Amino acid sequence: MDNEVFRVEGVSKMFGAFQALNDVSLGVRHGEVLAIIGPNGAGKTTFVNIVSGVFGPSRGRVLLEGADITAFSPQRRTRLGLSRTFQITSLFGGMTVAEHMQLAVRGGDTLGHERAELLEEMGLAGSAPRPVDTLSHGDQRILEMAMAMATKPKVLLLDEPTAGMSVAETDTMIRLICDRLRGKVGVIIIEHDMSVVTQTSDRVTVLAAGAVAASGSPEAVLRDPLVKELYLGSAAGH
Amino acid sequence: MRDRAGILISLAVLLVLCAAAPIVGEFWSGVFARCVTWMFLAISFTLAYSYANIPSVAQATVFGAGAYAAIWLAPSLQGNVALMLLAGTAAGGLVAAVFGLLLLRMSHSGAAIGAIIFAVTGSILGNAAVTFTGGADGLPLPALNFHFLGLVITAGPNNTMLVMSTALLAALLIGFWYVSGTSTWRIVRAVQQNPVRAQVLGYNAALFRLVVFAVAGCVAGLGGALYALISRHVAIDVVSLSMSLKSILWAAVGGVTSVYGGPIGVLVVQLVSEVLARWTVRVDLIIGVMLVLIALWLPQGIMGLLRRSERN
Amino acid sequence: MIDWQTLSFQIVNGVVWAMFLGLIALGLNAIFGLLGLLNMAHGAVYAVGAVIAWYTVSQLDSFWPALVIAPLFAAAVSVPVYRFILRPTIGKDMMVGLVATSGLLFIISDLLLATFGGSPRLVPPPVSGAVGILGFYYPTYRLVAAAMAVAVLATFWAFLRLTAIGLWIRCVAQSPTLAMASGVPVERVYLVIVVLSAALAALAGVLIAPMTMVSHQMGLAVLGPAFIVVVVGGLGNLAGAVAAAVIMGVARGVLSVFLPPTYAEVGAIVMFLPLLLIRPNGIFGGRA
Amino acid sequence: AGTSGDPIVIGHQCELTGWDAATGFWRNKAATGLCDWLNANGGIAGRPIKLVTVDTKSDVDAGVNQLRNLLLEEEVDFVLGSEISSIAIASNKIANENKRLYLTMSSSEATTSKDNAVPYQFRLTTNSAATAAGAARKYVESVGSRWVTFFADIKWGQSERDWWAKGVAASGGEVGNAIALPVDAPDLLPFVMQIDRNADGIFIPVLNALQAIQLLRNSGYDQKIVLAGQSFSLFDYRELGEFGDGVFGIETAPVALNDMNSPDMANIYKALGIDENGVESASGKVVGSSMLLGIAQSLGFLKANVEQSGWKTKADTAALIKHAESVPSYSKGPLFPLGDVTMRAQDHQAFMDIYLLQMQAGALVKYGVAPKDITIYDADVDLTQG
Amino acid sequence: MCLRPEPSPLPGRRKRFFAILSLRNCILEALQVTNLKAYYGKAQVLQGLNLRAEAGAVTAILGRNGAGKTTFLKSLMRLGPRVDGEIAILGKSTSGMSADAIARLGVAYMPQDVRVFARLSVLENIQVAARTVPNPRPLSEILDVLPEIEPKLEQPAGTLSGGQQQLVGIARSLSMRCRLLLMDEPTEGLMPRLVTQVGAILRRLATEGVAVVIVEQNVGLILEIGHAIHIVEKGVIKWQGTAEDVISAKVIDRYMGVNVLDEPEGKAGTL
Ligand SMILES: Nc1ncnc2c1ncn2[C@@H]1O[C@H](COP(=O)(O)OP(=O)(O)OP(=O)(O)O)[C@@H](O)[C@H]1O
Ligand SMILES: Nc1ncnc2c1ncn2[C@@H]1O[C@H](COP(=O)(O)OP(=O)(O)OP(=O)(O)O)[C@@H](O)[C@H]1O
Ligand SMILES: [Mg+2]
Ligand SMILES: [Mg+2]
Repeated sequence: MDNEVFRVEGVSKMFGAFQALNDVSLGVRHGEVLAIIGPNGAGKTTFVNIVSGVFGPSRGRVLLEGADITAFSPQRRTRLGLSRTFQITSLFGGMTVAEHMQLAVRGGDTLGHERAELLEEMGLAGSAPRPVDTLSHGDQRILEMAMAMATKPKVLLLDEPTAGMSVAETDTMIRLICDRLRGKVGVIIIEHDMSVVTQTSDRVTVLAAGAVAASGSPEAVLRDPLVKELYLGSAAGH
Repeated sequence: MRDRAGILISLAVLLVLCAAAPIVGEFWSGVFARCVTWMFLAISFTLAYSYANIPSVAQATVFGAGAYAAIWLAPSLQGNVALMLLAGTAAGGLVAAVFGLLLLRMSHSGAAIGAIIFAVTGSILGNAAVTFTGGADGLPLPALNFHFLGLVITAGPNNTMLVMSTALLAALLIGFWYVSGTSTWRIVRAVQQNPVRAQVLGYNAALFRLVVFAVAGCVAGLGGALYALISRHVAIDVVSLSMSLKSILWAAVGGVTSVYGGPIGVLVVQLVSEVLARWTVRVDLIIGVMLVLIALWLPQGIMGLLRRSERN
Repeated sequence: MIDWQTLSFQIVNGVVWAMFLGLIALGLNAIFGLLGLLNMAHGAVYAVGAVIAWYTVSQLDSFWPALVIAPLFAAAVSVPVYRFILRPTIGKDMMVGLVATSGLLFIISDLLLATFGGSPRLVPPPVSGAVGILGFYYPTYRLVAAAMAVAVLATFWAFLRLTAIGLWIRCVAQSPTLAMASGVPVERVYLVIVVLSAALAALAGVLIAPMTMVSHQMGLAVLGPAFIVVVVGGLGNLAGAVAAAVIMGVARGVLSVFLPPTYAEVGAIVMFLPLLLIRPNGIFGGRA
Repeated sequence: AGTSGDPIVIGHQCELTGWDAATGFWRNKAATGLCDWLNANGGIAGRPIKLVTVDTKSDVDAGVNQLRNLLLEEEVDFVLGSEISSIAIASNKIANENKRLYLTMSSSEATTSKDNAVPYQFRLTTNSAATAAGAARKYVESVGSRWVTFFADIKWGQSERDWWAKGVAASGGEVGNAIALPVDAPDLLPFVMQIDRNADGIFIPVLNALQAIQLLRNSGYDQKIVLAGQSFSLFDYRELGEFGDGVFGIETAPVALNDMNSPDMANIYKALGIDENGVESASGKVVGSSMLLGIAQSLGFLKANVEQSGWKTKADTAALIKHAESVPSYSKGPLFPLGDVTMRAQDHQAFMDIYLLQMQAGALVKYGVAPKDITIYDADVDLTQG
Repeated sequence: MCLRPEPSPLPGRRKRFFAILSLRNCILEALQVTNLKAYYGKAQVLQGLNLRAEAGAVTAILGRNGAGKTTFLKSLMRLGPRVDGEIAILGKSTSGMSADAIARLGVAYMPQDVRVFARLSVLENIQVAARTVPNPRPLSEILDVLPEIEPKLEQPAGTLSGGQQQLVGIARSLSMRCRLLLMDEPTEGLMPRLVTQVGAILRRLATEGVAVVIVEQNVGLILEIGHAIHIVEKGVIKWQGTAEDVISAKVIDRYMGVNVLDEPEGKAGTL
């Protein structure tokens, strides 16, 4: 646990009387990819929202590089190196792809070539001058990812990055995560696509009904009968 | 994102106003001068609405704050116009900052209502507090020897004041044009579009909006101070909700998506009313029809026309 | 020393007046919530209703027919207005609708001035006398009118609850596209709401006419309070608007027992600021 | 008698639209009709009159702008000013700067007092101070000494309240409480209910007087009600119906001819198409007689002074003013139909008899007259010195 | 559960059964699109697309991101893009019809972008659609197949998790008891177990005689439930055939840019 860049401790969240998260603790080491899987409504997005500061936890702490950032505003967290993508794409309507990237690299144009490279790699280079609302769904998601990466995060939270992506784009995404993120930053990825999980992650945590239900290597977790029943369903055993 | 056509057109319009003023005579140059002060108000609304994302129905109240500040302080500033303008600007900015702190935390329509509450309160209290505001009768600008940067000038709806306020407005527009191309302005637009996303990219969305709103307040306050100097009389009507609505209409007629639309909207509405008034008392009826037609045919305002022709 | 009689009068009157404000807010609310349209002309329609009440009394010598004539007239006029003026503004920036309806406001007000004239008029209450309640006398007509307002509000509420329209209105407001995809006749919903809203505003004008002065500009002053209760009550939330109106009326009354009227008036409005902060979606909506 | 020569141009800054359109209607009617009548009867100094009317929209900004239009574009010789005090106060200074005579129609005493009085302004109609001084005494005598004021909480209402209190006190009466009516309050009942039921009379300077009276009567207030000066021009008294019975007003002219005993007024009524009961045949409306009188006397003042001072062009206006300051009084005549009018040179304020009217059995009749001498209050400026 | 489905068209006997059951169901060709072109402003997205979908069958559309799949469904509903070409739905040309009128013909559409009315409760979301048709599917029937939403019925749909919103969208489409079902990526963001479940629902609907048109990225699911499969590229149908054809012709490899089927852990592998 010594080189953990990021950790949450005992995080709970209540929505009225509904407990969305119940005493969740987990951590990510530098360079590690942690996948969080779990049934729909398990509280994964809620977790990301709490970590990124969109709303506060009812209880618990969020630590970045050992420092307590629970009370920090979202912008401060991002500046400290905690970045995220959104499950439902959330972009600046009317602005172009290029402008989005400029916004993502705060503080000027010094990273021009790097940014272009990133766009190139993600297949968005040709779309740079297009307003984002004319992009297809998949391209918008890739842009989300590119923006998050451009903020130079230490920890990156990806909320279902491949949802709605075609197989080819999913493949691009997997390669991106493996080549550009894995081993370099701490990543938490939330996914329902098991092929993405197995190909990208070092560790898998299962969240069910707001609590950690299982944790371990991808192979082990996916073989877990409880996970099979709750999550993968009957079709999983092929 | 600098709008070259926009700035050129608005500067050209201002230039034409100044050039035409000596030709068309004292009355019209007075009309122009007052229009220019309202242009500040219209621009201020556009800034608040389109860039701070606050549909502020209280911009006239801020404008009034600038106007009253200029009048109240005129004697102690001994007619120093530069300082009076500064006072108006500061008063506008201050009032807007206070409003903004509250309005920012409200939902979009909530902020509109919050602004209505400010405006209504301002006008009820302003009407009742006759000792301070002169109430409906208003306060006259004290008769002083006004001077601006060492130059002696006469307050009133005259050419000097027209040129001075036009110059200030032009400087403001050019300043805006410059800023609108900077990366900071990109952040402003981003915050306006999607504050949560901007926050997650590391920007303090609330602060950006507050600053933009306060700047919009400064613009209105400056306009108010100029208004006080040009009209030489400020009544509580200037602070009223209906004045705010007027400013919204100006901004919308000009095109609320462009800061350069405000000045044109003011000119179109005011000059049309002025000319119509010579022919008929049913000015409101015709202006009403005009507004409906503009909404139907130029939903983006007059600046939208420009953009449309640009695209073709 | 609190004067209980005055206090109870102020509360009763605040509640009664809130019913009328609620009636005005109703149509405003529906149009704002549904079409995203700040209908600046709503107050003008209300003024038209009051003016029709005056004409009805002076021509037919009876007040009651106005309750039918005015809403019918407003409804009839609103159909072409919707088709040619309001419909094209839907879905565009809020400003477009604001400009269009402000245009209508100018047109209606000026036509009223041209026909009805600038002098205010009175409509005598069709029911005279006062009823003694809680130790004070209260004008009977106000109670009758309030009862009618409540009946209309309740009918409207039932209409929204019991027919699909109520549900449709709320869903169209959120996403016209998804609503259409679900088979909701969006166009018809819009039209129904515009027509009902105009009719209700005119009806409110008729009901209020005997309690106020009928003038060509009477619509302007009601807009502010009506918008306030609409938003404080929660967009698209009928009960919320009425509740906000009651709060405003009662607060004004209660405050005026302790403060000079002008400050009571200010207090009754300013009080809503904190409410807007903690409940951005209205009294019954979610918290911040 | 015909007219010849260049017309004398008279500008009229009038409330044709906006909230004050009701009184504007009568000023416009009077100015138009009387100028026509003058033209048919020899004009002024034999010259025809050209009337240029502009609409202030009852709004300060528009009003002042339209005044500048009259002065600078239309180059009028004289101006009949606005009735709204804010417009009048802002306008008179501009007229003064442009050295054009401004005959204000505003009844706010502030227009002719310290900070606002200007040499180029005269007022040929009465003002709050004068009406209060004159009427208060009469009403205290006939109604009683305990009064309540129900006033609009705006500049005008506040100053009416103050002058009334002064006038009542001077006559040995007392104003108990004063209820402020906030601007734009839609429902007057809560404020009406605060009125002290033990008062003898209620003075109501509010713009929505019609509504106030209806509510007072409906709520069982049977006190005598006195409307602020010239309120009967704001609305048609017949609207009040039975509620109006007994309501008092303070005007500069009665409505029915038989209350006036003035063949000159009969002529004016005839010229304007108004019958002997004060009803205009064309519109069926009851005349705003105070408005009419104000315009008539202003034109009378112009006619007298232009003719007596030998005024030819705008350049002679200063001389005309000097002359006017030397004329202490104008005697009853075609344009001063109700009697002599005193002109006080210090503040250019005219004094005339004040008519106390009362609604009786559905008609507005003369109740009494406060002779002009008792309406005179102290001036706080002296324009003749400047 | 077999991985290889039977993508056979409906057996003749069942066809006749439906014809007897209801006259309205006798139109087999639920959707016929000829030379469909769609434009956003000046940009043409669909370049003359032809497609027919039959009642009782699942017609699947695959394609890379940005190929125009969503645009195609929107064009069918006449929502959004400007449309040119022939569209016949349930034997009726829809030219000049508004989206809601098309929906009331018996078409349910689940869009990709906005799936739910955020401020309406889940129950209301379902009722909205149910109240537009004369003969809606009872709530109990929907809850039978989608029990996951039952505890959330009173919650505003906007506060649901992404996957739950997806289910609400599906439930809303089901409530209309449509005859043509258009689904834009219905399994996006659903956990694997639910993907299977939704697949089963769609297949059952098809056996009930509904024409199901589904746009998907989940190739495995399509291979399992799709009767006729179309691949869209740059606004036209590039390939069409059955699931067996897909595998034998290696079309996924060719058109979708990556080989998923050979890889046991590929997208298809999760099913
Ligand atoms: N504002 C809210 N009010 C009430 N309940 C909420 C709110 N937000 C989320 N929930 C509930 O909390 C639970 C967790 O939601 P969350 O979005 O975190 O799920 P998730 O694990 O991301 O699911 P998915 O995989 O479907 O995206 C859900 O049951 C949801 O209904
Ligand atoms: N509103 C719009 N204006 C302009 N172009 C658009 C618009 N919407 C979509 N497009 C463009 O049309 C093309 C097709 O988009 P569409 O959304 O139909 O793709 P898709 O096949 O559904 O992709 P995905 O799998 O990502 O959902 C894309 O190139 C997209 O950029
Ligand atoms: Mg989620
Ligand atoms: Mg799509």
